[in-house]
Amino acid sequence: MTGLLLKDIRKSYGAVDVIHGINLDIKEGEFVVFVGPSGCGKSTLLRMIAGLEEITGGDMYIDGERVNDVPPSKRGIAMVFQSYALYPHMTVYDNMAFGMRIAKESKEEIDRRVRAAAEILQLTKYLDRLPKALSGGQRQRVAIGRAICRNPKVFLFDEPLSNLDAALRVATRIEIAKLHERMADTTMIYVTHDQVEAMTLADRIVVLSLGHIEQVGAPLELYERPANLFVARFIGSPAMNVIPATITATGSRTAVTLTGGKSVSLDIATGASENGKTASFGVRPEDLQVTEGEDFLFEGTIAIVEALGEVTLLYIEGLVENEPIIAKLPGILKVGRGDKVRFTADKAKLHLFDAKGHSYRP
Amino acid sequence: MTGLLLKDIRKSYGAVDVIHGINLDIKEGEFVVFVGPSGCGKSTLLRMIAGLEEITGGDMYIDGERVNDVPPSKRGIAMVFQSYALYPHMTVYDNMAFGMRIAKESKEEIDRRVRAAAEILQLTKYLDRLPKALSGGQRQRVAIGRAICRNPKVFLFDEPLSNLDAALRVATRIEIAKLHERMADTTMIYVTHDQVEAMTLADRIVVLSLGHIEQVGAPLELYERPANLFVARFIGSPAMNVIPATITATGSRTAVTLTGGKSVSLDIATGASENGKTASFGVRPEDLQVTEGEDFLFEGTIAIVEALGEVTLLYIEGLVENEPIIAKLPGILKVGRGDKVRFTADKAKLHLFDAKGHSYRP
Amino acid sequence: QDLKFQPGEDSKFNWASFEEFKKGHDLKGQTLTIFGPWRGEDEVLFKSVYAYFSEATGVEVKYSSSENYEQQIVIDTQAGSPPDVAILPQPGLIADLASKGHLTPLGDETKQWLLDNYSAGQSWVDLATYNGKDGTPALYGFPYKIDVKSLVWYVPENFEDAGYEVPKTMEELKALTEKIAADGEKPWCIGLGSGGATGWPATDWVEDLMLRTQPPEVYDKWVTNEIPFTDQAVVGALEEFGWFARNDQFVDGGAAAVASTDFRDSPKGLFASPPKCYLHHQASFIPSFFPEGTVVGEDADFFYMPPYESKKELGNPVLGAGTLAMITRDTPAARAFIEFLKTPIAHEVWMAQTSFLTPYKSVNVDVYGNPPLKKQGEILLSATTFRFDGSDLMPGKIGAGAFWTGMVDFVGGKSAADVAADVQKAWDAIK
Amino acid sequence: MQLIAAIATMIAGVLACAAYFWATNFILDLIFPSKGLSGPAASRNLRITNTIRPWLFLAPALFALTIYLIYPVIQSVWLSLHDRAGQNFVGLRNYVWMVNDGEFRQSIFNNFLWLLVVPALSTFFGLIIAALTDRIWWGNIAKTLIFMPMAISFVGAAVIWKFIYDYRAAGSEQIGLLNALVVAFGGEPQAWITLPFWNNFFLMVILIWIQTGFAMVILSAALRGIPEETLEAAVIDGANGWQIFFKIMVPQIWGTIAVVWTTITILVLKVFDIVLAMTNGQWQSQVLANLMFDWMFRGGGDFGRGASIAVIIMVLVIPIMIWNIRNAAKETGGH
Amino acid sequence: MTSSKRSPLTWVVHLSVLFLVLLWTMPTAGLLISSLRDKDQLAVSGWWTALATSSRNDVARAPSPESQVERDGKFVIAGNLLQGQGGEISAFGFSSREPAKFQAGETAELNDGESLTVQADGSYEIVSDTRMEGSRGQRIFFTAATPPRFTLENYGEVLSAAGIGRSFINSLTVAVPSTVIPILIAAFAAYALAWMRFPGRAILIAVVVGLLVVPLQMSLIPLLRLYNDVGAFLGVSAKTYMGIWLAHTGFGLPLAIYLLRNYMAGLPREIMESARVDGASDFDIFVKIILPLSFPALASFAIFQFLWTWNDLLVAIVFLGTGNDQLVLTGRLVNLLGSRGGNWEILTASAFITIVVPLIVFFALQRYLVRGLLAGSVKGG
Ligand SMILES: Nc1ncnc2c1ncn2[C@@H]1O[C@H](COP(=O)(O)OP(=O)(O)OP(=O)(O)O)[C@@H](O)[C@H]1O
Ligand SMILES: Nc1ncnc2c1ncn2[C@@H]1O[C@H](COP(=O)(O)OP(=O)(O)OP(=O)(O)O)[C@@H](O)[C@H]1O
Ligand SMILES: [Mg+2]
Ligand SMILES: [Mg+2]
Repeated sequence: MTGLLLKDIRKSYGAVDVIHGINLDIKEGEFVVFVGPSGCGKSTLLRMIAGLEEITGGDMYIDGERVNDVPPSKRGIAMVFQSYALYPHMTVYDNMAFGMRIAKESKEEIDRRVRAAAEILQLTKYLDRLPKALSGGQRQRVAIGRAICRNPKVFLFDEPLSNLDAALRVATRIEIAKLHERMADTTMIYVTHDQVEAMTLADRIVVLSLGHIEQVGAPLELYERPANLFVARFIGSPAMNVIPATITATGSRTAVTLTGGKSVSLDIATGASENGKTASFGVRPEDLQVTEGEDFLFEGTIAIVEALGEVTLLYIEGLVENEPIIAKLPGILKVGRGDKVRFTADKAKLHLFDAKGHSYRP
Repeated sequence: MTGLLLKDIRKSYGAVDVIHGINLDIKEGEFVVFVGPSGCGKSTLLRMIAGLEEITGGDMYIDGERVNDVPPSKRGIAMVFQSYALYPHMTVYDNMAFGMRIAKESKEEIDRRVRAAAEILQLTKYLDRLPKALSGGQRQRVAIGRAICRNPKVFLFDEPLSNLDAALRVATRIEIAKLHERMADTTMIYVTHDQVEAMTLADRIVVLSLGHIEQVGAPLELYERPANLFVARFIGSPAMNVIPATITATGSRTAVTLTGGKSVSLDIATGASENGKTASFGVRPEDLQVTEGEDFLFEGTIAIVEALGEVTLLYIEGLVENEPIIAKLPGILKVGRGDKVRFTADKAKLHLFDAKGHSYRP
Repeated sequence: QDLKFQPGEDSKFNWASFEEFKKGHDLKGQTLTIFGPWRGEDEVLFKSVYAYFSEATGVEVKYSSSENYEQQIVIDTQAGSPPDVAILPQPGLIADLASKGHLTPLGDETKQWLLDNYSAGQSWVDLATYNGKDGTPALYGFPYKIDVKSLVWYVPENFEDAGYEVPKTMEELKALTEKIAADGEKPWCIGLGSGGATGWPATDWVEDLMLRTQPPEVYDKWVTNEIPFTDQAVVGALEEFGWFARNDQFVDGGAAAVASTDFRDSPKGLFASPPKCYLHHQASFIPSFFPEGTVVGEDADFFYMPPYESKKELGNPVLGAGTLAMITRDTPAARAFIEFLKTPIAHEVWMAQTSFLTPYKSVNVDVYGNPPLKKQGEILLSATTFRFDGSDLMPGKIGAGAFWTGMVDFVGGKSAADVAADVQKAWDAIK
Repeated sequence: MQLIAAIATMIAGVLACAAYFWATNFILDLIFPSKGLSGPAASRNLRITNTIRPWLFLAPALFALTIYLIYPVIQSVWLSLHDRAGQNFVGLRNYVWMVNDGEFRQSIFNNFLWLLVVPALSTFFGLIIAALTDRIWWGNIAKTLIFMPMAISFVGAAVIWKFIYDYRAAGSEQIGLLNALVVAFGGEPQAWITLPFWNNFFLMVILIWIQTGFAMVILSAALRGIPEETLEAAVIDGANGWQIFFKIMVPQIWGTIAVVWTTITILVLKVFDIVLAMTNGQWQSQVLANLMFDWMFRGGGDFGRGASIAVIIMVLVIPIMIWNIRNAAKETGGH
Repeated sequence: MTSSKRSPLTWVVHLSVLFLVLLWTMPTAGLLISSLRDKDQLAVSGWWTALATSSRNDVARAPSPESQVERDGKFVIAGNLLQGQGGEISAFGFSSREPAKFQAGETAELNDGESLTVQADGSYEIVSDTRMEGSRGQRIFFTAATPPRFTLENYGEVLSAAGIGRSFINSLTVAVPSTVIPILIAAFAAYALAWMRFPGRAILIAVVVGLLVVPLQMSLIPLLRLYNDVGAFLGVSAKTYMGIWLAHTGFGLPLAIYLLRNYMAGLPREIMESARVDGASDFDIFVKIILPLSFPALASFAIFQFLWTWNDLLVAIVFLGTGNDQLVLTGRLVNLLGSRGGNWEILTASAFITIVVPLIVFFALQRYLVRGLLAGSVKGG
């Protein structure tokens, strides 16, 4: 039972309120990922869970015990710091072994665990180096290794992979997933900016914005049924295309007219009172398909083509003010700047939000 | 004329050789991205270009002038440090204004440029804060802002976006692209781990490994025609699937037999001498398609399904030892663990590498 | 400048000498820098004296002093920026300055003046005569302001209460000591503590006892090491001192306390209730360390450290100390100042206040500011032998070093012979 | 009036100093401009300025050091080869004398005692206090109180310790705190500073008492420079206060500890005020610096012998210098 | 670290600090209390006894017989032994041999037919049937329990000394530039030694360390001689403020350079590099980056240097002189002690008067010894 319970947690630095009352229940063994725009308070929240930051208001429970005043070392946590926080005077080996030495593990056990972690993180060559002789990514790996070496009840990761290259990132991500699997009752809390990490690792994702929770849910839930415009746009990259619209018909299906005049009907039920209201119509770039037919959602001129190899991004300007509509199409496309294209999308994958940004989808 | 020329550049820290002779010609106004595994020497190379690290061997020319002994301030560069390197005692504003104040710009000009940069980077609210009161992402943005504010001939960016959230990352990336467009004769050198950044921003990508260059080329070139296995696997995420194979027929088309027995014919010409040699057959996860038919590349049992929303990753184990074959399929798939699936791929998108890892593709 | 006593007003003063001096010297506009040992109250007193010099000559006097005046004068002379006149209490130091050529001889006229006008004049001339840089002896110092050291302090009323009498001979003093001890009291307060100078009060004891057990010639040879420190004469004097100081019954706090008790604190035992001791040997300056409000002559008094009945031939020797003025930079004002010191008024002005004794025969002893001072003055004038503090005459390393240390060792239990040998060894080392 | 003059001179003095640095830099850049110029000319000028500039920065310091310290050192060496008045050359006779002098040997022995004890304890206490006071709200007050001895002049300190070590005979009232305590616990009072050998330690206590404030201030500044995240990481690693202190904080400020240690060691070599005021080297408590002072100034002074002792004091510092060269070299390797 | 506040060991920390503080302040407390005590008591009782009601044996002298009054046919001298200082008398006597022969309230028969009565409150009466004679008053020994008594007289005496204000200003005039100038010079040198590359750097550092050991006393004579020569050459006095500033600068430099260099070498390299890339010259980096970031070290050194120059007497006397116009505060106070030294009541009080300014400086600069000056600048180890 190493669940976490956050009850109306608040934090302010002097007059600056950073966390505005977070309620969250994290079950034992759960893998929770915090995402949110830079500066929304993810690190702060994590540091409060770790006990490094005083809790200005609210209560935090770990294992059913109120821990507001429990020192970090008594909370049974391990943490990877966003700024690494390596011990500059210790070698990589000692950095990783420190926690275990403190815990008076046997020499062999320490050595075994350090070497195992180093192996996973490809640090074996660097075990004798001091942090200052490491590259950014290597430092970050040492920080991860340090956390892995301990056997905590709760793991806290603050952007642990941000400085790693793609291959290593995938490898490390998988290691973390495995770690989680092996230690089924270890709770993990993970801050990341990487969608893939969030989607693949999380049991649940917590979307934060400006110090409060926007939505909590399983990864696909957030992707498929974002509770509001913020989440819709935050999850997925490039962000969901949003087009202002007016509701023209309500009922078990809803019809809207997009700016530009095109009318679309969605598989979403709305009340009659919504009729005539302005709304936001959303469709993800990857849900768009090019069509030649007449049943298109919108039509536009390609402003930019970005070929990434695996996919191609098309930027269509002029439809929504100041913001291009982006389409993400698989493969390498043979279209050019200035081409006029029509887009359509699977009806089930269309989104509609009310004027306040709340999703109409139940 | 602010091109860079690197001639057999070397660097060692004491006995440790870190850069083993880099030759590179960067033209004025070019946008070059360095990618490579963590610790391969990207930062070191960048720091040598900046003049912060002594050059152990070789010559470096900026603008045709040998700059080995020219101090950083005289090289006309701006740099974003991987570790930010903010001035801890100055506010965000002063951090950004520092370089211009040194250059004795007028107060109004400084203010204009700082505010413009802050606007772009969404830092306006934080201009009066000290770095210690900023989040990781905010600090990183300040570091970027500082470089943007100056008007250098060469921009050096060391993983400038690693701590930013997806939305901001896209936005900032676009800003950097715009910046590059606006300042057509400013050379930019950019280190990143993010494939998307590399692909979208670069005129040319330099792939580094263990202190030497693996391949230099335009983004799509690297993606479509990797010179060797290293580049093939490094570019693209998840990495290209590689299956050991034996060449069974040569000529204008080549046939190979994959481990597992399946024979495949590729659109690649090989000499007769290659016949019977072992090779590596490669196919990118995103190039794989599920098929019901008989013309499949391989067949396997799904070990893991990772649904990212936009795409689904299927992990097939047992085909290659110790490494799953990964398929990246668009959308959310209705397949489960244990299902047997067959994969095929566009013939043009298959790769073949010799025993040393060099591509057979010309 | 304010003159303490208006010229011509009090007829006890020798105003004529002042007027005469005034006539002979007009040095208006000149300045005179004097460096001396006096600070605090003493500085005020000295100012009151040189005010008359300024008044008479128009010279502006700049007096300064310093805590580390010994060091200061060495530095200043050595570096070439000495004062015009230096006044110092250490003949050894003056000898050294003279030998390095930093002093100007005062001339035969002054020498003659001293012989003529000072009681025990030859003693003073000898004291102030040193070898110059070229090795020829000359008079370099002018003795001015004397302290008498051969004094024993006591509280008359305590004597009355206990029925003790002031002893007239050393034998009586010893008997009194034994009597007090027999009464279950402690006769003496002795404290040698003085921070870095710890030990010096004991040297006064030894010198006083030397003068009372040996002829002055032996004393003179002793201070120049013509007879070695290990001579029986010296060892004998040490042992005499040991008789007083090394007997737990004779000293307050026992022998062990002697070395560590500060000399400034030790007389306070006389005034304790009940008294911690009845006798204290110390120079004439000591009343400044008596409890506040103590009136000398009333609450406390002194008697002359008596001579041995058995050595009547030695007369009444007096041990003293004093300061000598010397010219460190030869200017008319400096010369004039030495001349000024020859006038009775230069002595009388200070005499009329406190803590000033002079061997100048032609001053009016009635001027002395209080009866005790007068009494001391009389002791000085009636001295058959006057000898300057021997430790001050010895080389600094001995008189302000080995001798002190030796005395500390001595009261700590080391034998007199060993102590004497130690000091002699140190002396040999600097020859 | 003097106040205004004083302030004016003060400002002028300080400004002149600042002006020097500004002006020399300006002039250097004027003579060898690199802005505006391009190509080899600029980089040649740069090389020149880069070789000159360190010396510009160092010049005033080197100047002052030469005049105020190096020149006297040379003088001392010269004097140490001359007689008491510094007039006649005597060769190494002063050194020969010194080696044969019992007091000198005593001083050397005592000095080593001091060197072993004082720097270690001062640094230790300074470190402990700096670390502990950082954790409590009244830390600044505590620091000020512990710093106070540094601010007290030596004369004051001597009086203070007189009131600690004072000895009165057994049976009478002790006015020295130490003896009062000893007596209160049923012991025999002792004349502490007259106990040979042990008195060294009683004198050392005084210097430790004073120098702890020094160590504390310097180490406190260093402790506060430690990146706080490393401490947080250690907290999370489960380290307790002691472990954080000894395994995380101390190693990170090791350089500063070495500096403090060195400084106090050197100070111990120079210590004399305390000895002078308390015992003047009697009761076998002599130390080199006091011995030197003694010979230099007492009774007119023997400059030859005084200087030769000074030379010995300076020679004793050579191992520390070598050690520092090593350290500096190591550091440069890291840069 | 906020977390440590809650640590259960906190009270141990509090107690240990308290213990150390007590240990360290004990001697100073003794000094402070002594400075507030009556000077005669200093030498006879421990300072800590001044804090509690103590029993003391004392002697007082009644007024001389001239002040007797005739009352009811008897001649009476009356007065109070405690003179309004409070306390209670338990015993008294009139002979040094039996100072506590009588209990308070009893009447003692003096030898010459007079009788003495002392009450517990200290009031006494000497009664005689005949007119009393003599010039001296009667000594009365008594044992009294006296409450703590303190006086500011010692401070009054010190502070009212002539020229003390002038000396105060002199001291400041000496101390302030003597603190600022070496810091400025040393900071530049330290920067060069820490962050600039040039041949001979390590040697220079070692030389600085070596110079730390040069005994001040050795330098005085050669320097003063130099000053005299320069003064004579320029036709000015050899003893000027300028001279003493430079002297203090010279003597303080090795430590300043050594401390500052050590601190500066520890600053994160990336910050300097970043500034260099921003186009800053060494001078800019020094002024705009190093100096602000070195505040803790500058402040620490400033505290010490100020302290030394403020408490210094030797250098001031040698290079500034002892005249009234130049005398610094320490010199002035020492002069108060008189030529024989040892007026402890003055010493103790003046020690506290001189301590005030350095403590203010310490307090003022202490807040620059701040934590986390470098926070947020770089990431990594
Ligand atoms: N001072 C040093 N001494 C020895 N080796 C060093 C030193 N600094 C860096 N290295 C090594 O040099 C190699 C290159 O480092 P660099 O920082 O350039 O890597 P990088 O490519 O930027 O990696 P990352 O993507 O992780 O930032 C690394 O293996 C690192 O360990
Ligand atoms: N000491 C401080 N004083 C005032 N505000 C602060 C302080 N520290 C952080 N903040 C603010 O608190 C907010 C939350 O910071 P936090 O570090 O938790 O962000 P984050 O979500 O981790 O961002 P990032 O993804 O950029 O790391 C930020 O806006 C930051 O500016
Ligand atoms: Mg963060
Ligand atoms: Mg890097």
